[in-house]
Amino acid sequence: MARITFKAVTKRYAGDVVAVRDLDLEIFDKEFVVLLGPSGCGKSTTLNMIAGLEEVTEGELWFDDEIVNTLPPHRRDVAMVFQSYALYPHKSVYENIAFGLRMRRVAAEEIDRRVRDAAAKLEISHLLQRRPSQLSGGQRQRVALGRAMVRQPAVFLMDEPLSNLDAALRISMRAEIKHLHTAMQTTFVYVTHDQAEALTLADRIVVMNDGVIQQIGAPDDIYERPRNTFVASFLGNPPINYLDGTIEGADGAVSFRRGGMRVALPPALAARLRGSPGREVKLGIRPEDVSRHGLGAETPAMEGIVDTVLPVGSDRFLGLKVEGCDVFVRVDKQAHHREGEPVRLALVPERLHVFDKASGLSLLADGAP
Amino acid sequence: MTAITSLPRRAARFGGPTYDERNALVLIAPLATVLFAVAVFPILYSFYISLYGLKLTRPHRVPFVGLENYVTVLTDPQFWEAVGRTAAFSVMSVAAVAVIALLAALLLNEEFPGRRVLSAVLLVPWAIPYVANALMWKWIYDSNYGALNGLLYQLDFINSYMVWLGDADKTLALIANAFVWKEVPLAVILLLVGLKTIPADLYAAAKVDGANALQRFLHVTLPALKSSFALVIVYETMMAIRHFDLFFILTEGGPGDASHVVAWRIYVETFRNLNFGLGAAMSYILALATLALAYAVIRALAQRI
Amino acid sequence: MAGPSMADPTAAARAVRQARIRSRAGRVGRGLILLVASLVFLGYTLAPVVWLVSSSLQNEREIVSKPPHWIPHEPTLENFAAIFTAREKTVTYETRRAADPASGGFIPSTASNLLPALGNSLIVACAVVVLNLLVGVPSAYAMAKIRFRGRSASIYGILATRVIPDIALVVPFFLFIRNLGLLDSLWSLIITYLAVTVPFSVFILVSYFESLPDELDKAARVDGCSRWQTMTKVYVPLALPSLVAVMLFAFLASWNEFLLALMFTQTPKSQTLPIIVASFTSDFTISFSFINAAGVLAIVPPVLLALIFERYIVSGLTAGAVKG
Amino acid sequence: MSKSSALSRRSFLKTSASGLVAASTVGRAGAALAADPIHFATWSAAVDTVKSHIAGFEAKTGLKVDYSNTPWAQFRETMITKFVGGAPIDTLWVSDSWLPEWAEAGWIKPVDQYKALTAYNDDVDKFCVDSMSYQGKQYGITYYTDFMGFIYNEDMLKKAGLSAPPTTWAEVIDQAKTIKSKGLAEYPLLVPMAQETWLIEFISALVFSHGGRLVDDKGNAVMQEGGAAQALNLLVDAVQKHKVVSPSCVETGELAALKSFSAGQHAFGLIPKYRLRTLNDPKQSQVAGHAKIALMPKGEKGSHATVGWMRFYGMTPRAQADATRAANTVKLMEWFGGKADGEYRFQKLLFKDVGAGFGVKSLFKDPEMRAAYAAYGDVDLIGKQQGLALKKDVVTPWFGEWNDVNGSAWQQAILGKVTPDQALKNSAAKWTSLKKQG
Repeated sequence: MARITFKAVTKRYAGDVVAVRDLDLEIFDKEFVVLLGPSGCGKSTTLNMIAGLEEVTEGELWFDDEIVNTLPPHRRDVAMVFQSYALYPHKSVYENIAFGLRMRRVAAEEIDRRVRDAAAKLEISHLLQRRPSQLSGGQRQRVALGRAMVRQPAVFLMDEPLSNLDAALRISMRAEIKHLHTAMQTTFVYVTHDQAEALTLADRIVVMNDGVIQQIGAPDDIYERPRNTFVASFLGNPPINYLDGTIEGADGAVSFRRGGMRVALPPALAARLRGSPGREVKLGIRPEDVSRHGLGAETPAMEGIVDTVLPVGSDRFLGLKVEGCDVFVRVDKQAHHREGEPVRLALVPERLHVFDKASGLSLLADGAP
Repeated sequence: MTAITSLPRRAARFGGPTYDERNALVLIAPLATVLFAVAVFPILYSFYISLYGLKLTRPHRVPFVGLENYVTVLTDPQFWEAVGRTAAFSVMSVAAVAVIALLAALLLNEEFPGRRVLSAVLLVPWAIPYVANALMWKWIYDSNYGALNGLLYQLDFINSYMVWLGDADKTLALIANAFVWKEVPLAVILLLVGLKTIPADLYAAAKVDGANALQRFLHVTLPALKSSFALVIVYETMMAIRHFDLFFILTEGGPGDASHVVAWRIYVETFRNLNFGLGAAMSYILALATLALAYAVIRALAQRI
Repeated sequence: MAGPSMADPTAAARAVRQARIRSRAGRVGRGLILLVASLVFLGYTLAPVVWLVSSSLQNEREIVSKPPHWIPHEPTLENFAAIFTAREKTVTYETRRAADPASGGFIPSTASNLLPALGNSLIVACAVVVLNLLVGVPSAYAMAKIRFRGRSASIYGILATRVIPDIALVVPFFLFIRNLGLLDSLWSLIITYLAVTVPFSVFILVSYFESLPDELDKAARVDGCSRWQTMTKVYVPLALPSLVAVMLFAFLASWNEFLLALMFTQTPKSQTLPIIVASFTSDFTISFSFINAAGVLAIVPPVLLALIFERYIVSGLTAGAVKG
Repeated sequence: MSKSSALSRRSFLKTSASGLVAASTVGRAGAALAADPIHFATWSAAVDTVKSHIAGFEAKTGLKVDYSNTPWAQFRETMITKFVGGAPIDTLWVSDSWLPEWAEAGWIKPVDQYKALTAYNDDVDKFCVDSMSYQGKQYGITYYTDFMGFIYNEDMLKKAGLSAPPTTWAEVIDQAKTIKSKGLAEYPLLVPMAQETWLIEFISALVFSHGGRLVDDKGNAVMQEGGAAQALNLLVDAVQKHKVVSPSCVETGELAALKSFSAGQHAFGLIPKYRLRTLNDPKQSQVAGHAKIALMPKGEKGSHATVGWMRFYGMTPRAQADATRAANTVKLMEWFGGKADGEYRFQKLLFKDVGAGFGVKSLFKDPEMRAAYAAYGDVDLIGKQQGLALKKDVVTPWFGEWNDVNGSAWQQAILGKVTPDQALKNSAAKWTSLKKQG
């Protein structure tokens, strides 16, 4: 029911600290957008600006066809779930959930209906008369969700809502939130620093760093085609490996070279880099994008010495020394490598990432240099 | 849709008040008004008065004297004697308050039956008005029928009734005692607030490390209490320097000028001699000295903490 | 050391027994220290007040005994009766008391001012408490939870006004109050006491509000509260201990204030209890026991209040007790 | 700062200062309604006597009187705060000590135009009229007049084997030492030296009896030499060397002194003469019948001189600002200070109740009064001593300010904190500097 548009929005605090710089972003109606980034990247500030909790310093913020730059939060149709849940300690669970409706002068019967409805959905009906201090973390989380749900807002904002939960609960709550979005049919903006949450929940992810959007896109898109080394590093666990090297353009074939290692680049990349031999680049290899199989003379491959072996049940992680660099890869558990042993692994050419060494920008992305 | 191109009036401006700032302004306005009218303005007005030879017994001649009033005050040996007495009174009082309050706070921080009663009793001196405190001690110190003489006599510490407040050597200390008795409770409360914030883990850790009670006190309690202690020292010093009520009721600056402190001097100069100009100058000097002292103490403590 | 005793069961038992004796001795020692300390503390704090109360219950003859009667031999409530029944009555040539008040044992005619003064003190203190909340709570909330330029400067500025001694402000206060035509009116006291107490109230409240999580503020505003509603519906209920502490401090400060009242009030119409009581202390014609009774009257209300709200004082000053 | 702005600011300040004094009088001038009572302020003396006489006034005139009293110790300060703050006062008791100060400040106004009041001048001692006149104008009508007496406890002297009271200060010390050595009193001599309004009268009595002056006829300080210096030295020795005066004298005021003398703790005392009445009242005193008055002892080069004082009914500008109010106030002042129903009723009541001396000459011949006097005092001796009473010589506009300094100087000398010489020099220096400021 609401489209949110940022037009060249900048948020500056006293002392000229810039929290968000020149932000352009359009969040579509009923979309689930996740703002992802490390702490201090400006994602919470962005969320707070949508809520009206912080004011836009420069630029315009639109809700549908209305500029809301100076509209205070209580005049915006938004609901929000906080990391600490921010339940009112002096009110019962029932009153916590009902509070937003009371403030908006919803009729008493309607409030009661909605509160009980939400409580039933969240399976907290038996807790309605308790105080927040008598609840477990997970229960508080549900109350916080309920408080936002009953509002039936145009925009549903969540600020790291799962960070205070333990790992198991976090994963089950992800699914619930996903369901909630489907059920509520409203715009969700979700802030997190956890890439797994982002990848699971989002229709689109907005990766931010230092107050600037790094990339916007669907989860797969972002994972597969990171626009720069920051995005590439931030998503993926364990993180992507980088090898610094140069481009060689002999005999029509274009390849990456580092010391004794040479990797032929796939046609798409080769086409772009043909004209710039000697260019300094970073080769990005995700841990899972190697294989012990399919090794041929023509397939790009990587050779190294096994440094560490970490079995993790389903897979096996290997720490390698490749041309003086540490590289971390995932292999199937049938691989029985021993430390100190040389190993040769096939690389999947179309899954290789090449970044400009100086700017960190992907050489695959649109408009890349 | 035409609105899209028209920039909102305030959107691109940085420097004007934001919505929150306007809210803050409204919320703070009553306080600001009160403080300006009844604190800031009088402070400035006081300085203005101090530049004139305003004497109410001579209402038709009010010469502008510039800083002469300040020179008069600062070159008056009696003023400096009063400063000395104020300093002596303050040091005595603050030291005593600090020591007694620390002991009492440590006692009340223990768990034992009757602790609640003690902490309630503690509030009695704090709650009573200074005037009642003064008349109580005046009666206790009374050289003819007072409790102090009675008690010491019955305990055979003295052979005959003694003069207390009338003895110039004892006056200041006796007034300080009355002051300390009343000020200790608040200091205890401030210290207790500090003690409550020390995590129990710290004591447990110190115990595991083999620290005995005294060591635990020296290495855990005292360092953690530092900021509360600083607050007590600063606050009590302020209170002692400005204290007036006890001097007014117990001695009126006497005997001789044994308890003629700066606050009393300002009162006499202003309301007995009606030298408003001179009194204002003296007040200003006291205020600036107090501010400087507070600033210095806070700075010194801030650097150490 | 643990090794051999563990190997030898009797030695181990002995060690355990010794440890128990030691700890029991320690406990007894601790108890003894606490008991003695408590008694000393109790004596130091209460003895002067008990003596004041005791002498207020003695008659003029008894109170001049040497050595003093610690406990009244013939306790009497005549002083209190005098306070509560005192009223102006017409004195004629026939009914006049010919003796000079100077001979002492005298209950002053101004005794009839005590009850009105008690009323004045109550009115002033209550008004100051209410105004403290009205003025202090919004500004403390703003300073704690709203980001605005000059925020920390304003907190220091407010505190700085209290560093300046009252005695230094009396002259300008006096002229200010006089120019407003408020001398000898309760308003003069209410306004100045407000200015004197509110910085401290704001200071306590700001630290308390700051200790309450910011996210509550955000949650409330997203839930539809304006700033004012956030303050009244969320922070005020949560800051209750701190509010009680502030009210108590403001009440006591106003009830107890002397210097400004001495300057601004001139007639029983506006004089507060400390002023009337102080006027007795320098009047040697008045019975000592009566003065002490007036003193008792002045200490009962504040002491009662302090005892009733005792538990809020420390908790109100200890910020950060609430978790969202 | 430009000259004109400085001037206008100065005049602003001046206005506010004089406003302080006059605001209420001008501001409230027109508001004098018939229902508005006459505001009458006194110190807390003879309270019942005053009340009864007010009741008589109200009954007779139908006017209302708003009567308030303040302890003598705080009276001057309280009144000054009220003057400055514009509290309603129409007539009040004034001490001769304050006349120049209050008249200069405009807090009290001359009454020369009210013939009802000045008509009594011929009936009272010249001392009284002089004492309430300043710069040729008269400021009121007499309340009472009295002098500092040398009172002794005859009983104690007899027990000590002393047949007659001392006539010189040296004898006082000797006799006191005898009494002390016999254990009859720990501190036989009582000299109240507390910092209070009476202090100047005690000091003046000591100084005058030593033949000294505090200030000479030209108004220059002579308090550091001659009789004044001898007086302080005598007192200091009495406290420190002979120990016949308690060191606690510095916290003993006139009332405390009265109480301890009436409790029989002293042989000699400097006490206002009118207290003889109370001291000899068995209901109020344990030495009733034994308290006698002697002539003030002489110093080395002195006489039997003592200090006299008078208190009067003053009239405020507020009372004079409105004709009706002025007329009513004058009626009340006359009712108290002059004749009521054709007789000096209040003077008589006052004398009977508390013994206060009257300024009305004819009352000395009134048989009723003579009889009352004779009951506890030697009327002739009292008359003789009254004739030797001198006016205070320090009464100036700056008296109040100097008085504080002088009082603590004497106290410090008594306590041995400074030498008597130094104390008197300090006091004289203060006088000189205040006189220069004018």
